Amino acid sequence: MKPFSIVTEPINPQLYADYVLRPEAGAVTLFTGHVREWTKGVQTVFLAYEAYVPMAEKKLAQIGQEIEEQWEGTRAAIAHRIGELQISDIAVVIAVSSPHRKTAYEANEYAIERIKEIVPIWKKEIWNDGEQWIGDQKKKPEGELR
Amino acid sequence: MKPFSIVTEPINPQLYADYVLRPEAGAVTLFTGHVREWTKGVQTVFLAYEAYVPMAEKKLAQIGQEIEEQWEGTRAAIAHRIGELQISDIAVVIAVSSPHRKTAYEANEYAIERIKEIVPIWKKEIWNDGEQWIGDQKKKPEGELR
Amino acid sequence: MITVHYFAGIREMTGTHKENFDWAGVTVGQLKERLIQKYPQMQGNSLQFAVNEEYALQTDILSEGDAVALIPPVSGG
Amino acid sequence: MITVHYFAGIREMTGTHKENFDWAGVTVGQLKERLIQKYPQMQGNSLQFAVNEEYALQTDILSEGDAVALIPPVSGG
Repeated sequence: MKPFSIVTEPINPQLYADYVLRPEAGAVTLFTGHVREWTKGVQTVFLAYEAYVPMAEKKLAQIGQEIEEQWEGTRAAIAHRIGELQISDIAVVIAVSSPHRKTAYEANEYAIERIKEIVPIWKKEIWNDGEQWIGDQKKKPEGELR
Repeated sequence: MKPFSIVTEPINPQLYADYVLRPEAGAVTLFTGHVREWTKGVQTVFLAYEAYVPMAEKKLAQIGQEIEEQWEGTRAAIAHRIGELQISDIAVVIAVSSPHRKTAYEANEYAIERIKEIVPIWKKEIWNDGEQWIGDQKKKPEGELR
Repeated sequence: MITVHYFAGIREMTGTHKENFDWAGVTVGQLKERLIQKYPQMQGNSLQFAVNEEYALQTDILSEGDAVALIPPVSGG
Repeated sequence: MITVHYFAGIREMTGTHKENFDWAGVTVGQLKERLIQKYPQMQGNSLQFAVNEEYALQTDILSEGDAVALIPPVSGG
């Protein structure tokens, strides 16, 4: 199993929890991000995720390294699924083990925030009456490149 | 499956994650607390957990209710295992689903803190050269009942 | 008759999981004093009490048929 | 020859996943200007650039064989 991977098949989160477990670990946090049916009153029919796969896997591994450096004794594993996902499907799984529970929560939340910052993955929401790449929402109104 | 239970068999965390998942859920956090081999330089051989089972299950359900009242749209499930547990065995599982990820982390961490405060479960650590009920550590030096 | 349940270190100290006492009408605080008379080693242990599976106050009065539990500091998780 | 990769809304705008250009020696910023000349609709999109799978500065100079990627705001998770 690749501990930092972009996958196209359904994610089995237990594999990632098992990967990070060690005799020194007192706590494992497992986060799964799911396709939600309703967002701000709009019904999602399905999502489509796209990634720049080799760079995305590098960035996931970088996040894992950041975690292991920042919180001693932790181990992390992360996977993100791409392609078409239905309601309740797992889009992302983050597993973190740690000797102590507080760290396991903190490091796990750090991972999802970093994924949303630096990992080249894009989400398109498909509704009954349209679709949108979610990054578009951040389009600058001034019409200028960043 | 009982969503708030004291169990004597190995815990399958996925059952609890599945229980809390709903179409409105964008995030599921799953915490597992494991028997750790080393604590402050002392090697644990195994742990023994004991509970006041009917009251413990009521208190787990109370924590679940506190969570659902405090964080809108969440659903929780918690199980704690009792009996003899070996290194890396799961002692406790907490699953929380929420529309949004921040809430799922917060509510999950709240649950483990509350378990350690109010749920009548006791842990005995067994080492190669002795054993101790962990609550004993908090024995008041003044020799007075609380 | 009320039933008193013991757990963890307290259970090992008393050597039993539970005992029955004919103490209906006494308060939780009085029950505590009577138990310490019977088990002097119980003195000095931090303890809470539950009556019918809910945490109780020292001033709560016990009724016939109540289930009392001595709750040493919990250590689950 | 350098290869330029497109993703998400930018891919849909250009109608292709990637293109090759004979632009070795130019900076990332210059590449951006040339792409906007070719695709005027690209103007106004918030974009970062990656060179060989690592985020790049506008002043980085492209070399023969480099893989450039246009990175619109990411939305994983």
